[in-house]
Amino acid sequence: MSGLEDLYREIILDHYRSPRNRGELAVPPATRTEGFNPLCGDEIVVFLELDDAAKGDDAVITDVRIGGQGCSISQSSASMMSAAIKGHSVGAARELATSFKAMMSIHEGELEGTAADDAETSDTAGELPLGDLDALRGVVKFPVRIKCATLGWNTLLQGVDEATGT
Amino acid sequence: MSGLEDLYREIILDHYRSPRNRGELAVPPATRTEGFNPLCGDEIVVFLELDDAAKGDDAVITDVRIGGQGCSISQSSASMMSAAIKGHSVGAARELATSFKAMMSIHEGELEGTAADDAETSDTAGELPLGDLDALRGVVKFPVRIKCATLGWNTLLQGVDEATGT
Amino acid sequence: MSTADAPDAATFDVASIAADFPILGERIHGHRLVFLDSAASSQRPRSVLDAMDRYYETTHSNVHRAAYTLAERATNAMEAGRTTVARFIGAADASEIVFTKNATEALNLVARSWGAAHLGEGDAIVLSVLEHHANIVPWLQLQQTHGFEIRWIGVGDDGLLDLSDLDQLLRGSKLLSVTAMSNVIGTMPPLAELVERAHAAGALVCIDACQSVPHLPTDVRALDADFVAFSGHKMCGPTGIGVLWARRELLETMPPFLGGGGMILDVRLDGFVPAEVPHKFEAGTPPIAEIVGLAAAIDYLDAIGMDRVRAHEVELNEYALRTLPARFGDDLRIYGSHDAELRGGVMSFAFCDIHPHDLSQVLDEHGVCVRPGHHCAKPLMRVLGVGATARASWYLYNDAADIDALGDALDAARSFFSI
Amino acid sequence: MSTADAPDAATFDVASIAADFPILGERIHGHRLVFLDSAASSQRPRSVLDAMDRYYETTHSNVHRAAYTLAERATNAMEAGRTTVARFIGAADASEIVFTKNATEALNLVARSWGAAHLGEGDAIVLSVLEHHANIVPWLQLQQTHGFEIRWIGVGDDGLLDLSDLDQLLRGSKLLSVTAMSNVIGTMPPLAELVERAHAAGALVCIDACQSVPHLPTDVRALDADFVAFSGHKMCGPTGIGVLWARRELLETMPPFLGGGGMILDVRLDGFVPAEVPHKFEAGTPPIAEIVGLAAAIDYLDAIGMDRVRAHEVELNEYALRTLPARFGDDLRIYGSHDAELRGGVMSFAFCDIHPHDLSQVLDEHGVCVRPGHHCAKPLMRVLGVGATARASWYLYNDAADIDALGDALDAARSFFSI
Ligand SMILES: Cc1ncc(COP(=O)(O)O)c(C=O)c1O
Ligand SMILES: Cc1ncc(COP(=O)(O)O)c(C=O)c1O
Ligand code: FES
Ligand code: FES
Repeated sequence: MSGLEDLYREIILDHYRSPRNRGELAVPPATRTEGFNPLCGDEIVVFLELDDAAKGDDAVITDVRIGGQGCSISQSSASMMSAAIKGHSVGAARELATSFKAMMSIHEGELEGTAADDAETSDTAGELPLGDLDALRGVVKFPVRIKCATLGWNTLLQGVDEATGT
Repeated sequence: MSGLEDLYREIILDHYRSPRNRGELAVPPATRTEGFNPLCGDEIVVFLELDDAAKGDDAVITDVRIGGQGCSISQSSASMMSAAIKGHSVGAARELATSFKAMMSIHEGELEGTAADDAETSDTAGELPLGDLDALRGVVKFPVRIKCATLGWNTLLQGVDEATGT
Repeated sequence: MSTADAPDAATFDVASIAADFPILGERIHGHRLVFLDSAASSQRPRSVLDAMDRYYETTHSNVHRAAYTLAERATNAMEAGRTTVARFIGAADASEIVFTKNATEALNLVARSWGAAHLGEGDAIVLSVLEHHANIVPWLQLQQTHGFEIRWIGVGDDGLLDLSDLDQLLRGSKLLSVTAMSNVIGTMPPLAELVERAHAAGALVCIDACQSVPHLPTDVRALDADFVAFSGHKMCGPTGIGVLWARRELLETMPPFLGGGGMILDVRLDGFVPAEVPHKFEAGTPPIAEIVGLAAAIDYLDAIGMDRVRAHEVELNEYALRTLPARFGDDLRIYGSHDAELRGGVMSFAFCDIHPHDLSQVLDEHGVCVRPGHHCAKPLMRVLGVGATARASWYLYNDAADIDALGDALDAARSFFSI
Repeated sequence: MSTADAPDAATFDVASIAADFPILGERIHGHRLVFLDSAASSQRPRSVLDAMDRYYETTHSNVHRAAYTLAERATNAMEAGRTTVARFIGAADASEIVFTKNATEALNLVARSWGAAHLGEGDAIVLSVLEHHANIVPWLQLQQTHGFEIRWIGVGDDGLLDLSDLDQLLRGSKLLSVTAMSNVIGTMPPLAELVERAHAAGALVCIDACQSVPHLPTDVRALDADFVAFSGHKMCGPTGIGVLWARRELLETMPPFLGGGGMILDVRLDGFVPAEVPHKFEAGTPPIAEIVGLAAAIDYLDAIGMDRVRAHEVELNEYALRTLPARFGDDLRIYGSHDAELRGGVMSFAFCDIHPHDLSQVLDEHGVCVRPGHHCAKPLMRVLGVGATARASWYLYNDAADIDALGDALDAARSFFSI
């Protein structure tokens, strides 16, 4: 099961079994954003609370909660995401999302199912380190699971847009 | 060209080159009925004049004209038809049409394109003999042309229905 | 199909059947392929591929409207396919068979042609919550413009339809559209009873037979339904071909759906005259090779016998319902009825709280293909109270060893996630 | 396709191309097959049949929504096909490629989705009298419920569009939908000019590219059109597959057409949420093997080069337009332009007052396949003043010897009918 162990690293299974920031926030003041994975029908809900929405990208994410249901990959990815962005600025969260999605994006030739270990991503996104999230790198070997890994992040990007009214 | 000569008997080409009863009749008193062959888009128009429509199947077809355009098979078949029914009763024309169509109907196994020389039809239809029409027997070997041969007849059947108001 | 390809009529020899399906020789991650996803799409025997190749290599040209030999051959091949389909489902006449690209198009045709002509404000139709999206979304779409009511037959904990208020649901409705076999939990609604009660209430009946025609003998006349839809790719046929059957008188009253070549008698700048049935509903160049392939698939199934296919699947149901719960106890939850006779060869389940997608991924590592997801039946998922299930489904080429392989792979998944 | 199948890039070697097409080895009534009906449907090279067989033998399962290896392979094969099609026609992105069952469905999609949303009383669209029924009937059908005006671009004696009143026709219209190449007389309207003038008038442009994509290089971005439709079976691909291309922003604004599995994000009892493009327009199990076959066909054509395919057909146009009139004089009437560069490789003609169907029948006796009929273009037939024409059409596997064979067979027909 060597292939599988690339996908299911221990840290991923840990976040899946003990998700961080699981739950809901009161809306308002928080915003609530739903994201679907059309391939499987799973759904992630991201609750965001900012210190001051008017500050736009400089607003700080004071609290975050994750709801919905999904597989180990989507749930652990969202759990790690919540831990990584909490207490940081909207701008930093955006950069991290972009950086994470770049890590997940596979090159066209690799659509045939070959590995993509050489994905050109740096280990940090602006001020925030990828950290645990790096464990999700193995997902690119399983193209159908990439949407699982990015589901929370796409929902986050929608969420910060809604929260800051952009 | 042995196959072809089965289809294009001399009498057929003769009716094609010199169609009988070609033209139009004034409507009313005549009726005018159009028939389409959807496979090719050809059209035959049958004009019928009866002595007394109220007599139904006993009414006599006092005049008939054929209009429209089509291939040698449809034109010659309609030409022979017009010659065969003129001066006869609606009932006799119906029987002849049925009899002709039976000659043209191929058995299911023959859909693959094999011959059907043994079609179970008699040589007469009630009071009217098939006569020249027998030359069209070869058409059954060319299934796509069967609709050509029957086009005039189907139009005739519609026409007598309209003319007698059934 | 040459009779040499046909299995011995006296025994159901799965090994020799499986040998007819080239793909079943594939190896996945070093394991033999254990294909348990035929409810989504079946595999094809070599005779189907050969029939299509032969068609392209000797026969192809566009059909109808041409006089030359090749065109006649192609037309004959297509119309012979129509006759084969008609015979297979007991249709009164080949002209009652309308070819579509899949069952989904067939159901859309019913909605957009019959439905658009007959449904409006104040009208109602009845669906069940078991339905596949293909038998829901077309009606929801039509509802947006035509504003009729959709009433829903519910499903009980046993996975069976709750028919307690059926008469009330049917009262004043114009159509009952229902699956012959749930693609998720295998439920087979009592069609004879449903048809009778719907007709008594004055409603027509449309059957989504996607899961039944491939797996059971079908007789549309005995069924007395009005519309029946199914797909070729679930019954050993190619992709790209579906069928709508309807009674001829009904088809004749319906307006055309897609417009284009082949479905008209005449076109003028200010209007058109539709052709006869079934051509009225077959606009454009038809899926000719796919019709030929479907006919070859039917020949293959017919040679085996649909009653024997069904009996084999019931045996596999029994085996699975007996061995898997015995092995996994509460770790395995099988949805729907546990009576092997009451269900199709499709089994949705939950296992050890492992998400179906994760489960399928681990099973795949062992060569076992099961499908995770909502199976295009989200309303049913809500009834089951889950977002997704894992689903294993069997067909004539599966045997008890495949179900054992599923069990072994489930075991491995349990240890992998150490739950 | 392995490069071994590709013809030498330096010469256009028809014999070696023809050898790639198994059916061209067939004999008809003892003669070699002279296939001159590719405008109706082309033949397929072995590489296309092999690609589909390989798909069924190693890869098939239903696409999307599943995690196992086979499903992933099938999804990749299908999406790789989408990318191939996108590249072939110069689309900006693979998501702009919507797979349908044929061009007819693609044009119906434009009418029922975009058209139904944008056209009503007081609106107008512009068509040409050259159009195939597939680009007429969907608009006539929509007109019945939506009551807009259809304006017609006429055609002159030279077979070219009469653009003298184009600005007036376009004024206030919302769409110009026009063929890129007449399937009857080969006319190629000046698309660049039409697109520019339509856009200047505020109208979108839909191109029926059924006859151009198989025969000419296509660049939808350079063309600057809004919709482009074509079919696989006319371009060496299988039956059962068509393509609609549209700009992504346009597709995104359009409501779905067929409803069912695969085109939704969510379905509830009271409504649904459509999926992203292109999936929004692809309800039900797609024609997966057919997409694979179409991609193989494109690989085959690409290896030869579409500019060389076109150049070859222009050469055959020249040859036919030079030799046949010289041989038959007034007995032969060729419709449309007599400039080899201005037409596609399709030639409609009348011969000696012999009805096209009779002519085709006699030609077939010599192995020569030409199509008689209205070619699904009845309005154009009325302009030509005939009920039907005989039509010969050529493709990359035809050569001058085929045109000579046509001439010989015409000669024989003339004597047969002794006219
Ligand atoms: C110009 C043109 N448009 C549309 C069509 C319709 O294509 P299809 O029958 O593949 O849908 C054809 C071919 O028949 C055609 O030649
Ligand atoms: C019950 C049922 N109905 C409809 C469909 C739709 O069939 P298709 O995708 O072939 O159109 C399916 C299969 O996906 C099904 O299982
Ligand atoms: S399977 Fe649904 S998000 Fe992973
Ligand atoms: S070809 Fe039209 S009637 Fe014979």
